[in-house]
Amino acid sequence: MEGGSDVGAWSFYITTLLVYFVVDALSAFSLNLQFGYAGVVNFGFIVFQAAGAYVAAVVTLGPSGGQASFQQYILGSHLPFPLELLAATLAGAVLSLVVGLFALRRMRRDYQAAVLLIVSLIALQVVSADVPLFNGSNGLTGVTWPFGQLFGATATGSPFLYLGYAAIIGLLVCLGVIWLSRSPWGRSLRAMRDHEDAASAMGLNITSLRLQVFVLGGAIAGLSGGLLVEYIGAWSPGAWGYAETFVIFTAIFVGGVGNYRGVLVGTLLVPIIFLEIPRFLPAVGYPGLTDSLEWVVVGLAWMLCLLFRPRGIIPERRLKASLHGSPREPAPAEGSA
Amino acid sequence: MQARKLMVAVALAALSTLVAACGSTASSGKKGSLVVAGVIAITGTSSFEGSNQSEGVLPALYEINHAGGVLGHQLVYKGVDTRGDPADALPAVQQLLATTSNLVAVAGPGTASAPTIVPVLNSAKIPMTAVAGESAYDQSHYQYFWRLFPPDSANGTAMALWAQRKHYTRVAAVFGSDAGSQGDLPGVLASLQAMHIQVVANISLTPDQSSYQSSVSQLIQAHPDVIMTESDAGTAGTFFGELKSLGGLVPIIGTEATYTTPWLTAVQNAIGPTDFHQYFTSLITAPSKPTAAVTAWNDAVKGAAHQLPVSVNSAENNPFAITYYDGIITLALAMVAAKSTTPSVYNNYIPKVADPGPGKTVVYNFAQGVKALNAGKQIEYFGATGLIDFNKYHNSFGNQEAVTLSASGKTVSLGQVSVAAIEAVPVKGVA
Amino acid sequence: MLAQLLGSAADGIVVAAILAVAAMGFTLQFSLTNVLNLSFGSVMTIGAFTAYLVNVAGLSPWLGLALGTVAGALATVLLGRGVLRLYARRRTQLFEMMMVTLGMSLVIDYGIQAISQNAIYGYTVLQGSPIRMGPIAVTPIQVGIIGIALVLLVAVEAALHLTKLGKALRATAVEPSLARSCGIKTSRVVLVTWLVSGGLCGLAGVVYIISTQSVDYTTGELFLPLIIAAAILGGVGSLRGAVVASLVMGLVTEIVAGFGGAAYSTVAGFAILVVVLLLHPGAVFGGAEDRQLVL
Amino acid sequence: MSGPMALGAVDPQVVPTPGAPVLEARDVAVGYGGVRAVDGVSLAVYPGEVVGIIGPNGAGKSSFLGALGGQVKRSRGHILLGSRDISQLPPHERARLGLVRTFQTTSEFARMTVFENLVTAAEGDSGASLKAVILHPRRTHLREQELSERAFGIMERFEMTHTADLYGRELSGGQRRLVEIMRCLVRHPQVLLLDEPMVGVAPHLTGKLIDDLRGIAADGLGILVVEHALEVVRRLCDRVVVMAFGKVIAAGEFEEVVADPQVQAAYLS
Repeated sequence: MEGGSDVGAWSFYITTLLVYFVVDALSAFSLNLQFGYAGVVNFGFIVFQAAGAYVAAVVTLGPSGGQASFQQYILGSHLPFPLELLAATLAGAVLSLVVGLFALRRMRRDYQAAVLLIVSLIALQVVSADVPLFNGSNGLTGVTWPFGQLFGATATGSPFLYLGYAAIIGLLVCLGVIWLSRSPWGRSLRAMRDHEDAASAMGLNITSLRLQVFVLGGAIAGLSGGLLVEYIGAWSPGAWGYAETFVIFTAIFVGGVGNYRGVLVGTLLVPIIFLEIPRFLPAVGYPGLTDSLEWVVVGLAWMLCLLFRPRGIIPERRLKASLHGSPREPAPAEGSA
Repeated sequence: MQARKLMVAVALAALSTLVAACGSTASSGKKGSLVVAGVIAITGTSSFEGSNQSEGVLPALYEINHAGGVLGHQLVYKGVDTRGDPADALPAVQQLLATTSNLVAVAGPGTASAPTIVPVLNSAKIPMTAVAGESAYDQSHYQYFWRLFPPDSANGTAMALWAQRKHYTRVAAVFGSDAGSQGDLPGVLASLQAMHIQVVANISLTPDQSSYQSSVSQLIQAHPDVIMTESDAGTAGTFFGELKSLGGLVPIIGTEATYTTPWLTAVQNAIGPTDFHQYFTSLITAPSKPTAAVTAWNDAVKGAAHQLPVSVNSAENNPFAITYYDGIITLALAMVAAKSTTPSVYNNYIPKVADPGPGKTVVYNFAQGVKALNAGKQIEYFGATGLIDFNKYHNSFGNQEAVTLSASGKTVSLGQVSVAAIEAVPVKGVA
Repeated sequence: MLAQLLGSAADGIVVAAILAVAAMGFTLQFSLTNVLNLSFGSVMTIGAFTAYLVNVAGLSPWLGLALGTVAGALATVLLGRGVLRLYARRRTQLFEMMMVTLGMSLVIDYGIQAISQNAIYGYTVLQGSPIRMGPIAVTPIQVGIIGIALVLLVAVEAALHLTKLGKALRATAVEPSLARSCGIKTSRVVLVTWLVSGGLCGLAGVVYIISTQSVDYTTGELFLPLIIAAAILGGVGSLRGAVVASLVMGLVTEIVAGFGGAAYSTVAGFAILVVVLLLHPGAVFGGAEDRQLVL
Repeated sequence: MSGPMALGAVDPQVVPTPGAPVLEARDVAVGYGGVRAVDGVSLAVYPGEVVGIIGPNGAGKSSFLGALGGQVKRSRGHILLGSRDISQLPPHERARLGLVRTFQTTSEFARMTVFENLVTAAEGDSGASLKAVILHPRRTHLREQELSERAFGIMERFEMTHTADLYGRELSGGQRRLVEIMRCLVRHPQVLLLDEPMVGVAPHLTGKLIDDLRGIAADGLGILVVEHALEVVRRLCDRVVVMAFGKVIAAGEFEEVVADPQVQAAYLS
């Protein structure tokens, strides 16, 4: 466990924030695909990230020692890279498939949001209470980076390497998400978001599309959880309260719904800069006052955004027809047969 | 294009805020003062940990600073909020390390964030006095990790020994399902098993329920003659209130964690001071007898009273606070002994100023220690929690004491469970 | 076994009574305004803290009950008229409205956290010695809570069906534009709804902490999912439905808890909602997307 | 439907045999909790024909259209597209077989450009499939270009090319109606169901829209249109069906139907 980290304290700190940024960006991209493009309000998002984190942890921790050891869990094994990340991704996907099959039934969007929020609460309670599952509320510790042995250090022992590793994975996935969003499939998602009945009356299978985007988003969430847990080395219910989902939603709202550039800005602003600034402020009042006020400000920011810039700092981009490489010269008028 | 400009502007603004903010932090505090950081949950569900800590660290700093500080430096306390979550703790601690060049010691980390934070602090070569009961640290190899706190299993064993002494034969375990409470449960169960005491009910309380009536009736039907318990204050208040109103009150033995003001207040309110005094016992880390160190601790609490989040009385009786206090005094004495506030230098002196040894001068507070050290003597700090003796894993824990609270709110000692007796119980299953 | 079942059932009825008061308030405002108000729990907390302060001031706990109700009503009117209307003027959609209420709940909850110094306060008033009937043991105040819930159900139902305002309210809930064209002043109807539902909400907060004997900033927030589940389960807009659903939820959670699954009790409550969703999506389906905002 | 632009295979059963109706409703009923909104309606639409449905408010016209399109659950009866029974199919499958519709309140995709509105509709079996997008990027790209040409072709025909890059929500009411209709045409439909297509269309443009729709029908499509404005119905429709209280009370040529005393009674009541 003893990683001789020679990096300066500042660069270590910034590196951690950047790793978190990668994880948050993955989350925000995934949530934006679901919410900004497909209009699915996944208030249970954090559960899928948690699932990925737990699975990535247990498949690398080795067989559980059972009740006698200080942590107990299911699925204990020693999977080598990249299988543990694949397992995390798969966990997110499978869980979202299961949840999606009932939660995505056709209903009012606000009901759907409420149901997913409830799913989030149920999951938290089950995992906290059911110790044999993932060691209950104590959570899992001692998770290592698969390349730890190779570089003789834990992820926090060689943070730059880990950042590079996470950044490459993050970049590839984010580019993939952007590409999919701009594809005809992404366009179908937006049609579904704008008018469900019309989209289905034009031949789009809404049920399937919604499930697809839910599972894909869940898979990315699972992956992000895996990346996060390998860095911090521990994971417990404290890390995935349902409020965490709202932090990511706020990032999207602030940045710009449906615009990935905006989402990136939002991710930088909300979960990173905004939540770090209070650490630099001198302490006021009793301990914890700053933290309470911080959340009050998150709430106000959220409300003000909805009031003044409901589409975020950088709103969704208009995709001009010319982007599709379409001919602008008059084509011969063509009948319907 | 506009979007890109905006992004750059935002990034610049953010960066300048960061720089400005850290500039202001670096220059805060008096010149020459040194920082003792408390890495602990200040908000969130484990926020009581933060209160426990400041109740101990602030009196320690008061005492040290009033005795002239450490080698002429004043010590200041800085709370670092982990929110009880490793993911939040990591950047918080790194920010601390990055912005605090005058950091000399850390109080904490607490249970939830220890696995992530201990390696980071250890790499940064900052001595820490952890209050994390996890058995994983019973055999720690971290050079900068120090624990003056019994592992969870020790407290559990003491509870079982106390039950045996009181001839209780049917135990009901009532524990909250939160992380802190669950951490202490295995030690209790394993100790009871080792001593062949029957567990007639093992009830888990999910915090913040509207009612625990079903759990209460489950408990009553098991007919225990004692309840062993730990949970958060609100849950305990509700549970024991309902237990009393349904007429099921039996003696209660609480873990060390129950002996803190919020818990005591909540349960006392729920069942009334008279019943509380009659039924409640807690096993806490305790001095063998009132010593000069306890007097020093009480004085320190009074001196720091205006800074404390709770009343003097409740801080004085808080075993966690006393543990933190002893830890910080020990670290400060080590700095004096090493004639250096450099963490990597004074770290080696920590056992030297605490562990007992032949020919050592016993000191009971910081000022005495400084005086003896300046006189060229070797010292042994005998703490408010009693004898401090670090083993090779940097662990030190003392006797346990059974206490209750009088109707007027004073700690009343009921008897002792010695380290020797605890170590004699062959507890299995808790590594 | 049977004794345990009966005991749990009795507890379940008590929980159901608290849930019912809140669920009635929730469903009343939801069926009229169509805003899924996620700040409902925060208003409950406001009511609860008001009662706590009354207690600290040494006044009668019954006054606490009354003032908690008033505080809930005033807070709801303030939020509805002061905040939500701002958004309604900017043509915020139904769904975004829910997001707004979520933001409000963050502000209120953490504002209360800041003021209350993040501490848990004991509230041990109105506790009495239990009345025993075989395996069942209930305290007088619990009987009182059940009584309050029943009286409120009858009173609100009667007001809805017998008074002119109640009829106007029902008409507006069904077809707002039609009601408007029939000369019903919807804005007044909405105001009354805010008052009544807010009062129920504040009252629920007080009753809740009488039962839990403590109050902190999460008090309402933790109870809210159960309320929403009960309201949806009961078929939005139906007071009787909300009460029946509360009863089902209360019984199931307490019976599951009684048989050793305390940790799963709330989960079991939500599981019912999920099962209903799976078997009978129509129950929560009504009206789909074309509901409109009424503020 | 075997032109070069046809996307996806057309079910042979759906291709109407000459002289047979392209859409047929047999005894279709819709009930909402005890209330019979549509009570046993039968009608047929032939290729190249525009059939109008008229009737007073609450006659069940929109519900009937919903039952045909699959948006509303039908409690009885059968719906045939060509010779294929589509009664059990979900809306998107009916659309893929060639039955498309517009809605009473305009249903353009508000945050998509007109061009995107058009090409989305045409996707059906290609763009909607994640598999095709990921595994066959080349094929998807070619299809996109075909679609794009087709979309521009249709926009030319309706003189809407200048709106290609405007968002749906930026259009006037009449333009929205046009977008809906154009979107339907991109799909190569067999049958077009129009729910009050003239609402919101500026009066001086209705004439042109009527001509356009007649032109579309002349290409061999069946059009079923629900419309309030009797003047529009007179100029647009070949045949008219009158509904009241969920039933068909009269059918035939416009002039003879409006002269029917039963119809006049229904309108007056």
